[in-house]
Amino acid sequence: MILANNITCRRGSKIIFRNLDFKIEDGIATIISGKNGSGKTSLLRIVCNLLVPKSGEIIWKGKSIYKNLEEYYKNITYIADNNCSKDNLTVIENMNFWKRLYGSKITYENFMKLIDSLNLREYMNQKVLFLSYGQKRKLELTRLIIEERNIWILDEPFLGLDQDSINIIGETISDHLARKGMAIFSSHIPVSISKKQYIDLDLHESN
Amino acid sequence: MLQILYNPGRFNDFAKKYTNILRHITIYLLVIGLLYALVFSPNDYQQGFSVKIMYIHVPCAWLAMFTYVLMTIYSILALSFKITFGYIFVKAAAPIGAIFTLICLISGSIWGKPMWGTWWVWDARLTSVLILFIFYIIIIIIQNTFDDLQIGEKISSIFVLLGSINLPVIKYSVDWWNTLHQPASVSKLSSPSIEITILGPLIAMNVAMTFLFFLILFIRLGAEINIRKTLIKD
Amino acid sequence: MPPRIQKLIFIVISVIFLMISLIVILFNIEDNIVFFFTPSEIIENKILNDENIRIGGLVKINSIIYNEDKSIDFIITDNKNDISVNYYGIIPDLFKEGSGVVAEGELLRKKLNANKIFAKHDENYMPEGIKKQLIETDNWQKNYK
Amino acid sequence: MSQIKKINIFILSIVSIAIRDLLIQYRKLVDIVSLLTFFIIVMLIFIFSIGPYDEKLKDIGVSIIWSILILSSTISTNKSLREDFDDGSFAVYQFAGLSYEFIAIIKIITSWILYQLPLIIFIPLTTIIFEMPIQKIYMLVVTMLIGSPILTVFSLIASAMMLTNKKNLTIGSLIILPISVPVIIFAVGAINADPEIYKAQLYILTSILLASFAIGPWIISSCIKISVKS
Repeated sequence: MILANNITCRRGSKIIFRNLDFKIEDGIATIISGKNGSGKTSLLRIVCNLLVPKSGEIIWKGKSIYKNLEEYYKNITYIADNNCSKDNLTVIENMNFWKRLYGSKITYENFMKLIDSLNLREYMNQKVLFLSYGQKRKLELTRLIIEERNIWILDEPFLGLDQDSINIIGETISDHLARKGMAIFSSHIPVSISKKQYIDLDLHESN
Repeated sequence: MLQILYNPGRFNDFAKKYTNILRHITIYLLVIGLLYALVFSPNDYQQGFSVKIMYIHVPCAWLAMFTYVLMTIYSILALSFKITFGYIFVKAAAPIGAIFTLICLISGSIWGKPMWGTWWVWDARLTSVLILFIFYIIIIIIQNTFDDLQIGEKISSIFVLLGSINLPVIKYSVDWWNTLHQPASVSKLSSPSIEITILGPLIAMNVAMTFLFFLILFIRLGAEINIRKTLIKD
Repeated sequence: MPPRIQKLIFIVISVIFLMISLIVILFNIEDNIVFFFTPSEIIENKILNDENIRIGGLVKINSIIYNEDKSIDFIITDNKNDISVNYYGIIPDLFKEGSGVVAEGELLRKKLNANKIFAKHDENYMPEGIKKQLIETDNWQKNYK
Repeated sequence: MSQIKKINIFILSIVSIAIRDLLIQYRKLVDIVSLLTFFIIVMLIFIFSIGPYDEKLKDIGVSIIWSILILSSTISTNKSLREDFDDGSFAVYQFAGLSYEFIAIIKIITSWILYQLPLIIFIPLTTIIFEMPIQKIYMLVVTMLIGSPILTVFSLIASAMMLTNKKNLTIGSLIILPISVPVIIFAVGAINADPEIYKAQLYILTSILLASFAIGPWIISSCIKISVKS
């Protein structure tokens, strides 16, 4: 369980949101909604300590994450709004890189199943450069499975995906939650996840 | 009391109270120092009247180094203890240091032409001071490049630390290598190799210029703090 | 490996590297960047001919000869060895017998054809009046380093 | 046992970054070719600005080669850090449990292999143009082997400092050039020096190398941290 305690975020000279409290529980998806510029990305970056809030702290396993960063990092998968796959490598090379980087124990069958389920098999040896936006996004989302982490932090995961893929990712997240995992993501697109809670940043706007 | 040195608010109160007094002291000291140096001090046995360039050159050289030393200290404070005043200090001090270094280079050049017979030589002291000047300029450029103020000040402080390697090189260049530039005269406190009638005005000018430095610094620091206050109303 | 241990290893390695480099620099720095050579260095290293070299030392007393073609001859000394110099051009103010000088030019058979001379003054400053007094009281001594 | 396993995973992940970087650049060999072409063209400009038949060329050939080496290091190394920053790869490395200091070291090694090693192999061939004696060519290669990693570290420092700055790209090279001054002094000094004193200069060059390896990764990593956490 992750607790966010009284978080205030400032970008430049503007306070984006003030005194935000929320709780991310195991098995319940936390969906952040809000207008453009309401601080969805900032909030996600604060949760994974890529941005330091002006005040407040994130508490994980009863301790502030700043006191236990190494352990905390080892539980996070963060998928940003841009793709970190390299254009000049093929799909399979990118996935293999992530697998080695994270020391993942994923089996070969599971690996192939993952590729199949996202309809990426025929592009497997294609350079990422030639993939469409949706396909690149799907490739990025394979990191959820490859990295085998407990806390999923996703920034607009469904943007640019077709309905089938959205359903598949939704199911994947549901499965993850069923295994006592945590997921927090921002999205405009409704997803079929049974257990979910919303954080509406528009309600916390400053002024 | 010590908070004046790192707390922007306390410093601002302090500066408001004493800047005016500092201004008066500086003017008196400068007038006294300049009169003493230019009118009442004797000519040198070797250099004649040209020795008077020293009264500008030496204080500027000292302040060029001193400013960088202070900037280095404040950069360390800012980066390792998250003291924002350090960044403000570096931002305020860099142009002052640059100007003093420039005056030092130019006056040295004017002094060198009649004495050494050349405007400029590439000996270790002159080169390292020129590099100091370039460092100052780059620090100012870095501070003004970034859209994000906070990144700019952090990166420039890191660069200040990187450039501080140059300081011992400047200081010891005349001792390590045989340079055209003469070794330091004043720092040998036990027996300075300057006669008292020349040393006196030199020290007077040094003190006066140091006060001038602090005066400009206080004004710039106050302005910088005010800019940040209006930028971040919170 | 946790990042804390990574960092620790790293700090140790960095400090060792820094120490080694500092020691090496301090031991070697004086043999380097030289603005000029002294006459002894020239003679001991048997540099007899060099196209572009700077030699520094003191102008030997009573060695300056003003030639008819407006060039001057003088001898640079470090009190052990001498190098004679021929120079044509503007002479800096401080160029006097017994004072420091650096001459730049072509070294030919232990004779320097200088195309530039720099006067090098020492770190001593003294009012003119006092010098006169010292000379009058016979306390004036030129110290050759 | 588990400790050894952990170290194995750690080494594997570090090596995988290095291999991936090399692979990406291998697919874009044209970058390296353009670097070498830049080298030749600048050399031609130098030669014709002095005059191709001037006797001076023999003496200053080394200086020309070294200055182009520094100039080319200002244009080449920007990419590897910037690409990783722009697509958010640094966060991925961070959550894989790697500290930025090690990433900095990997980047130093890979960009040295990618951008300096080709030059070191290539440059001795170009010395034919200057008709250098074999002793000088040998010294040139030695100083380049010692000096080019320093340039790599410096250029990575500059590009790490400039990660969030996307407008004014010349500042990166402004940062590299003044701190490269000692490198060129001692490198060219060692090549041109008399046999008795060239060793001292090589020692100093080596100790600058050690110092830059000691300080460089810290500066690079702290700059990356500052840029990522914004």
